[in-house]
Amino acid sequence: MHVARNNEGFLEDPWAWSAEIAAVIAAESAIELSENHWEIIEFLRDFYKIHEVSPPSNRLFVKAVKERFGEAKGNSIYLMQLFPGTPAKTACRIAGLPRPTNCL
Amino acid sequence: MTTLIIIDQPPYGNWAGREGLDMAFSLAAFDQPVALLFTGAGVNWLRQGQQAELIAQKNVDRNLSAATVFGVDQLLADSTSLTRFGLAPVDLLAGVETVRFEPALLSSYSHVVCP
Amino acid sequence: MTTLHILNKSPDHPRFALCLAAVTGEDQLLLTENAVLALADTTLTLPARVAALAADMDARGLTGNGLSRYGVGFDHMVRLTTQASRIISW
Amino acid sequence: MPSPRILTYTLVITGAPYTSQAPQTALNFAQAVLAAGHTIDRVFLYGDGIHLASVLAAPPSDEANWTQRWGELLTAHEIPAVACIASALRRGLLDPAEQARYEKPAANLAAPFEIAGLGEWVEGQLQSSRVVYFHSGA
Repeated sequence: MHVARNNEGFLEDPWAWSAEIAAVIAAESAIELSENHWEIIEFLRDFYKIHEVSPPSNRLFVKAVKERFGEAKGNSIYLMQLFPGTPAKTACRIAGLPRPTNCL
Repeated sequence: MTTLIIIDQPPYGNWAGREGLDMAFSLAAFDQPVALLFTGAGVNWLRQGQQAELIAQKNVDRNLSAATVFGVDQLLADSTSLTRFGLAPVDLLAGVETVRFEPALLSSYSHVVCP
Repeated sequence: MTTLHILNKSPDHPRFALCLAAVTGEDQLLLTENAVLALADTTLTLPARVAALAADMDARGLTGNGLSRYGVGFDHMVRLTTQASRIISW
Repeated sequence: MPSPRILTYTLVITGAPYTSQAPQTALNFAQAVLAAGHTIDRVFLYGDGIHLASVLAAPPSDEANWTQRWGELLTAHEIPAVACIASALRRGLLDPAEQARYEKPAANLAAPFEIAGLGEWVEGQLQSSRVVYFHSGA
């Protein structure tokens, strides 16, 4: 696997992404991707395709997940368990989306 | 505290509208009520069939469609401006409400921002 | 609820007309920067409660013909912001 | 006349120096706010307004240096001044942390300005009794 990534491990080109690449990036953070992870990753990739942006902040990431999957998954504890650190950042990295600007 | 953000400049030629949209997103992120009003040439944000990739930009209509997902309460468009630019309500992005730009419209918002 | 409208666009800018369409009879309009040229624009009708930053008027040579009654300083601009319940910068 | 209340202000500057009059109108207004005994909670630079925070601006010596004048006022009155990070990164305004993150050759944020997110603006809207914007003219 050879794809260009930046100094924080984000893909340079979101369209160079594949499921295999996601697994490799996740493994670097000691995350083994489960169905629950894939649900969010696919949601994020769909979101990016439709809106041409990823959620610009962690708060908006949580809100977007809540809007789609409801309270049980759209909360920061659940997302933090799946994507440790800053969930939006970790999830975007695994989903091959651009590095968020830390706008909010 | 309810904020109305007015976008009165057309997309792509300058960044004022995008910056207004980011302001709306950030208010929504903090659960603050916010509405967007498109007026003047700003109603061209709402036109369907934009292909901004041809000028290496993100499509503003697609960016804007994330607003309701993030919790932006209302998308409003001034009816006179829509007529002026040949836009009928059916031509617009889903969820846009047609209004008249007048003092009474603004009076229900505690903050009005026109970036 | 009285609103202070701070307008800094020249009369030719689309936002000038947008601002005027939003001003009610009770509202205060403050012209700043290029908007002070509205005082010299013979084609315009301005709202009743209008003031303009004197420094911006003087800088642009708007001194004659009784225009000085509109001129205010930044101290007055601050007072207007304290009196209004809402401020819109156009 | 009732005695005037002490109010708190957030000033938002969206017009750039040498492109618009916004930073200088805002500076005159800020000085008058302080002279009247009110408080400025925060100055927020957004959009083109972030250019005010560049330490690299080198205007001719007989023209006003707005970055310097603003810096003096902010420092003297200990007023926090924040440039929006999204606006700043796009336009090439970086502090050392962002310089390192994006592996760029230099940082150029003038003291005492800081770089932060739009959350600072939201906080200003919620906390300050008045928010006044200084946009680009034309």
